[in-house]
Amino acid sequence: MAKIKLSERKLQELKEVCKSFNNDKGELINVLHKAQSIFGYLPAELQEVIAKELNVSVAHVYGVVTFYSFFTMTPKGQHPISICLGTACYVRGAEKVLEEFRRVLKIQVGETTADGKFSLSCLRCVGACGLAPVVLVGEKVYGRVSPDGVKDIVAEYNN
Amino acid sequence: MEMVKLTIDGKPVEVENDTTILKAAKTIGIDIPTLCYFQLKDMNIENRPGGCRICVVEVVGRRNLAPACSTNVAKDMVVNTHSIRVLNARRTVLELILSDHPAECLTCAKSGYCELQTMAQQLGVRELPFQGAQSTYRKDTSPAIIRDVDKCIMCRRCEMMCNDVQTVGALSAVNRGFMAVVAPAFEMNLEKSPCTYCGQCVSVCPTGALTEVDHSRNVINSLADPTKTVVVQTAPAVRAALGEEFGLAPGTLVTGKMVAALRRLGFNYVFDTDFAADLTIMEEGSELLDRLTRYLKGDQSVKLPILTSCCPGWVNFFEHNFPDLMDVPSTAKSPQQMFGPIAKEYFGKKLGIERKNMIVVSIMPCLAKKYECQRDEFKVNGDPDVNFSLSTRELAHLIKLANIDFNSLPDEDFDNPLGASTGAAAIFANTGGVIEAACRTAYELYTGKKLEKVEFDELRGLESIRHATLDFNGLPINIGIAHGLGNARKLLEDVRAGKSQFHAIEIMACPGGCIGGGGQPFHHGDSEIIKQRAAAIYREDAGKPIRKSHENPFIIELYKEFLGKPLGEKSHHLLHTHYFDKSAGTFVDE
Amino acid sequence: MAKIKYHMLVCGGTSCHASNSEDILKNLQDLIKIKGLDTDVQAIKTGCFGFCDKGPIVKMMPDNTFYIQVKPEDCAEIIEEHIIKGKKVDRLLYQGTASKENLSNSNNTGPHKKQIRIALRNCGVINPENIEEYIARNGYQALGKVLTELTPEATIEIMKKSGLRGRGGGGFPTGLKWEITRAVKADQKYVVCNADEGDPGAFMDRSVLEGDPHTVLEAMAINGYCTGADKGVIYIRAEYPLAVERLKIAMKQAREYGLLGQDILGTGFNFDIEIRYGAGAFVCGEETALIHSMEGLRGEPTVKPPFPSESGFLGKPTNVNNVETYANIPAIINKGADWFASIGTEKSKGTKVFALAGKINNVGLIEVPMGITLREVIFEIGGGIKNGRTFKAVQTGGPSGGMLTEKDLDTPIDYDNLIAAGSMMGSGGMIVMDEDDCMVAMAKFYLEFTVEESCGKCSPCRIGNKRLYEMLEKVTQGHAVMDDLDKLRNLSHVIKDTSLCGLGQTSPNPVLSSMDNFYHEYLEHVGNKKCRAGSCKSLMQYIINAENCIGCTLCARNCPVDAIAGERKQAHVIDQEKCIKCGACMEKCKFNAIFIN
Amino acid sequence: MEKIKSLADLKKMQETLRVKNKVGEMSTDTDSLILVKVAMATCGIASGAREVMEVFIEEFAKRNINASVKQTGCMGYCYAEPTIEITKPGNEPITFGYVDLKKAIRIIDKYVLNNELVDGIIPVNYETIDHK
Repeated sequence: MAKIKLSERKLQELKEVCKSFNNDKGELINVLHKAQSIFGYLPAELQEVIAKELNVSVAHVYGVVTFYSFFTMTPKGQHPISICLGTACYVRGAEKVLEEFRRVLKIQVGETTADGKFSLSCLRCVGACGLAPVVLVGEKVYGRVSPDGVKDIVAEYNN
Repeated sequence: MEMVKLTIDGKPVEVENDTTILKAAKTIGIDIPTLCYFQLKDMNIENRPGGCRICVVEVVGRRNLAPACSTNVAKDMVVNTHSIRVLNARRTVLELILSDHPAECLTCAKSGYCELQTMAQQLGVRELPFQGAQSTYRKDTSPAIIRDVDKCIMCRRCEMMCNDVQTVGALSAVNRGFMAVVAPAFEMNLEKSPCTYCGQCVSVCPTGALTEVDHSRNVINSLADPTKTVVVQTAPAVRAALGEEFGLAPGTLVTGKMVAALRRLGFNYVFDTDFAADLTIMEEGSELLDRLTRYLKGDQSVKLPILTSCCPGWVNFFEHNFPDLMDVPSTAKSPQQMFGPIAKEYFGKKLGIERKNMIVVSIMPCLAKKYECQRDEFKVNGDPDVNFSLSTRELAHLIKLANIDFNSLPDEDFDNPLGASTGAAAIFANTGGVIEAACRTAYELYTGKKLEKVEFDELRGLESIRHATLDFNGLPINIGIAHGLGNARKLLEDVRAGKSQFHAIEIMACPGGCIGGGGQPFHHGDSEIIKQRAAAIYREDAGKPIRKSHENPFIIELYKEFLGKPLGEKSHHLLHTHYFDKSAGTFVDE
Repeated sequence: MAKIKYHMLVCGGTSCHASNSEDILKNLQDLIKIKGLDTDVQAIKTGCFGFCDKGPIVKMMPDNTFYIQVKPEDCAEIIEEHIIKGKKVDRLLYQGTASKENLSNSNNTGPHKKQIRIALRNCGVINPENIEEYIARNGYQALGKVLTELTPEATIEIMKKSGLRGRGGGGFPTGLKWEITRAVKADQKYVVCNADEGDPGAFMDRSVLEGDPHTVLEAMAINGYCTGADKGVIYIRAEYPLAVERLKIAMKQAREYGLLGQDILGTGFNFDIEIRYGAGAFVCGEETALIHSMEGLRGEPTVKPPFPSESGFLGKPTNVNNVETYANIPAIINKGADWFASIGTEKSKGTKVFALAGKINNVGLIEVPMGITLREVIFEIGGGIKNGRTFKAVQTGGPSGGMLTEKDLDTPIDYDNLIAAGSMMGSGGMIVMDEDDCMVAMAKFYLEFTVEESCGKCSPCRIGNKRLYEMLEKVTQGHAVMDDLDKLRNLSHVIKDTSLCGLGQTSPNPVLSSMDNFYHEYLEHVGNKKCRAGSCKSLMQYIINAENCIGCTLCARNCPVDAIAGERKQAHVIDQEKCIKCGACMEKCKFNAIFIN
Repeated sequence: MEKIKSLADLKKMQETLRVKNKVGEMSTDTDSLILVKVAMATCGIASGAREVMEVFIEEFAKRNINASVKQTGCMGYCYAEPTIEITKPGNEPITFGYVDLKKAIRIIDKYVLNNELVDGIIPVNYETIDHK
């Protein structure tokens, strides 16, 4: 692992966050949420800082980070694409949509395209089952997506 | 406490109501098998995650099976520990565990000592019905410990030891589900973690997931090299436990047989770390007295309490966690590391053996010693003062390898001069022993009086943190003792906060002291074994003609002939060390 | 302003459509035009009324007359009598409970509605971001009532009498749970709202939080009063940003109005709430795992006892209830235990919210009284199966539940009946499947979920579910042997019997219930290497019909794995060993020569 | 905001609000305004409810229609999102499904202004407990 340099300004922001939680180790998950929203992901260097701020072991922080699927240690693409694989979406063909995304973007789930534009992930139910199958690009929800519609969605962000 | 009556396997039993089914069953001779469950009674150590599900039993009226290790008894409970349903479930669960475990028993370092292997045998597993993916991970070899966590069964004992008992925080459960495993942060190497190499994780691991780095092959090679003079030193705790490896009762002292075996293995000189322990007392005891006298005279620059520094796990711990207190511990090297330069610079020179032609091997109850002897500050032009450190277990293995029938060996004596020792050195193996040895000497040197009774009973025992006030001729000396790093942390935090009342503190990283070290024969959670070893050590002390370090004639001779005086220039150079701030340690390469 | 006087609403739901509602609409529209009524009367198609067994339905507005089982030929009579003469057509009227004589005059607005909204009473009604709308709808009156008029014991008594059971899935009596927590003595207690709705295909709790956040806050305060806690924590999925946002607004407003905080309503009762976030771990729906997660730890469950009521959040007695459970509580306090207990079945009182999804027409959030049948839910409220396909199964209880089939359609839904039928209530996901869904693949889908969500602490769940999944994969790929089916069943039972927490204790349910109900499908996969639903890819075969193939080589050139061989102008053949079933050949073939076996 | 000090105060406040807001109840006051509720739960927003709500606000302003537009939670008709409910003075509330921007305009033209219904009406198929 090569060391990456974390932005001083963001680090300062993170330390403020920890302080706002009284540097209480019980708030680790809240702190990780905030950290991920500041940095976009949770690189090892960042976890070391958090461990120090909350006075817990780095192993503990890493243990928590790897337990929860919401936390990620790899930077997401500029437009993170998430395909819902909840039951409602599954029975309405979400797998085929996922397959099409893999084909179009030429990446696997959990990967980011070489140009850093897109990353692909799966999630379980955003609760928009009425629109199944559902795809999220960033915060935007696309409902009733068919494999044919995949190219159009990607194209929307490719310009 | 209220008593409840229940029935287990048709037998009535009456126990206190907060008893687990497992313990209740034990009282009437029913041994429910367990795997993740682990307990060191009297030391407040218990691992009860209820995770392996091997100990499940049927409780009449309950929907599902109950884990005996973590289900309390209840009034009129009817328990069946070996119904068809239980046996099927228990075997299936074990088959599942085995289906995600490499079937490498023949070549596994833990073969013969593995609790999973024993369980498979006990439950009569004869085939592996479940095939499928196995969870595999990167192997990791650190200076002392090998992690092969493909063999991890998630019993969580190591995690409990590393965090709850030792508060080291090198290990944590990581990932989730099938890929869940215990690992350092980022699944990086232990070497990059705050691991102290105390080895307690290894000593409780039921399988071959955590084992020590084996140096016995290096030792065999050295012994076979005619150009080398191979010198061995044996730590005090080894003689009280080595016999266990050869079927002898725990607490059997095998000092003489051990010496005989080492000689048969081909070591040129069989010396004793006990000698170096006596030397440690001279240096550390003098340092204590020096600091104490200056402190009493009002010298503001003096730091008290003084902390013992014999234990390398403990040294690693404070380098990682208390770098701000680095001037508090004694600067005296550990006995292993005092022995090295004395062997090479004094004994070797005396015999005209060139440094590069002398190999010093240590036999230790400890895994941190493997790391300690590789530290750069203990090398001269790259040549370590102590070349290899073997654990008690590795020595047993070496003896077996050399076809030596250990139990029929005659008792033999250590070689001189570095084999002579006192009772004070022997008790270094037990928690409280180092400080007791130091006090025997410090008292006599400080007061100028002879001790009427050399045993300081108030310093003995297995309580996690102990303290005692000794009367040094009207001067009350407050002594603190902690074994287990979690307990040490508590004392250190008091020191950091300026609240510590102690003049001197002894710390040993392992529960029970070196007798419970990470390199000792596996006790499998039987704390009685540790108690027997401790008793044996005190017997060794009591049987010695000389019981105070400063009376060891060879030590006196050493100072006269070579070192000069304790804390002198030569001592400073050869027998004292300094510490490093490792708190900034990072997993990420620069 | 209002020009049209009469509206005729014609049900356009699938089942009404199937019985000629389209013709009815056309007839009505034609008649309106012919009679020159088109400036006053309008006939229009609507969505499903949810009374499909009484369809086709025509509803007259504004007088709310409800005509059932209308035939196209009835249209003239309706126009003539009802519109022109102002007389209702008695023979088509929905009778309901009214007597025959009074039928014309009764104000009956149609069949009794299948849904009753208690937990969802404010959803879609009030602006969730405005506390005043909640207050206008009796908001915080229940809290006011318990604080000023009732002791905690008396309130717990009401809860017990109401028969409310935990809506998170377990169905533990809520009042009893409160009583147990109340009985524990401690300097600090907590009440927790479990909003970690993780069942894939369930969104009941999200809807409540997004539509009526105050009801949860009010109920938590009541819970705090009853159990002796002055702190509440809402544990919510981070995947629900809108619900979080609305909760935060609600909490802020409640504090401003003095309905949270110190000395609530001048009664001296203090209570406040904070939010903790989940981070994507289904197992955290389990109480002990949830509590560990709130403490900043890995969300691993621990052996119970001790129960959270003795030792929960930060080691203090903690009462955990789920969102929907809370949403019922103010209504129970306001309207009384007897009222609530009058709804539902003997052992399951009140209503249940379901997220109806899958192959069903009216995907949606519904709240129905306990005791309603699956048939009513699926074929009336849900409007039947999508695209006119055949119902095959409905999955309730998410990954912990099971498949219910045709034979269970008339079983009244309640906690105990669903368990008896081999499934469970769960949190309320209800996924409808049709003949295109392979039951083995569905079981595999759920197991994949469980494998991903297992925390890894206990061996049966960590390894057992993985092995179950692998065996199911073998079945769907056609590699399994009969012996595997026995292994599958035995392993399922052992996992249920030995797992540490609810996740593992229920995870084999989809396997067992699909084996119980659709064993023939398993047999077909194993014995005949056939998937009747056509959804198991490995068992599909693309075959070239030599009759139709002209040997144009287009398919061979488009096959990504070179699995197609054949000379130009001669029939081609697909090598089944090489074929990866991508379907590219079939897509390209211009001669319909390639078919799926 | 002054804190509510007692249950009596809360009840008093409720009475005032009930009249002021006529929340969710059929309007009997023919002079009062038209109420448009837009279901704005996750599904609704994902299907474009926010944009639909904006259209209503803009159009009502542009055309000087005395109406109030507000957001509310899930109405339960996930299959027909975005959904809105319109209560015209003296009329029962009517729920419209599949409301896109075009349809929103049509609803205003037809129903709001001319009392003419448009396709996609969803009959309310549940009862909500009485709050009196």
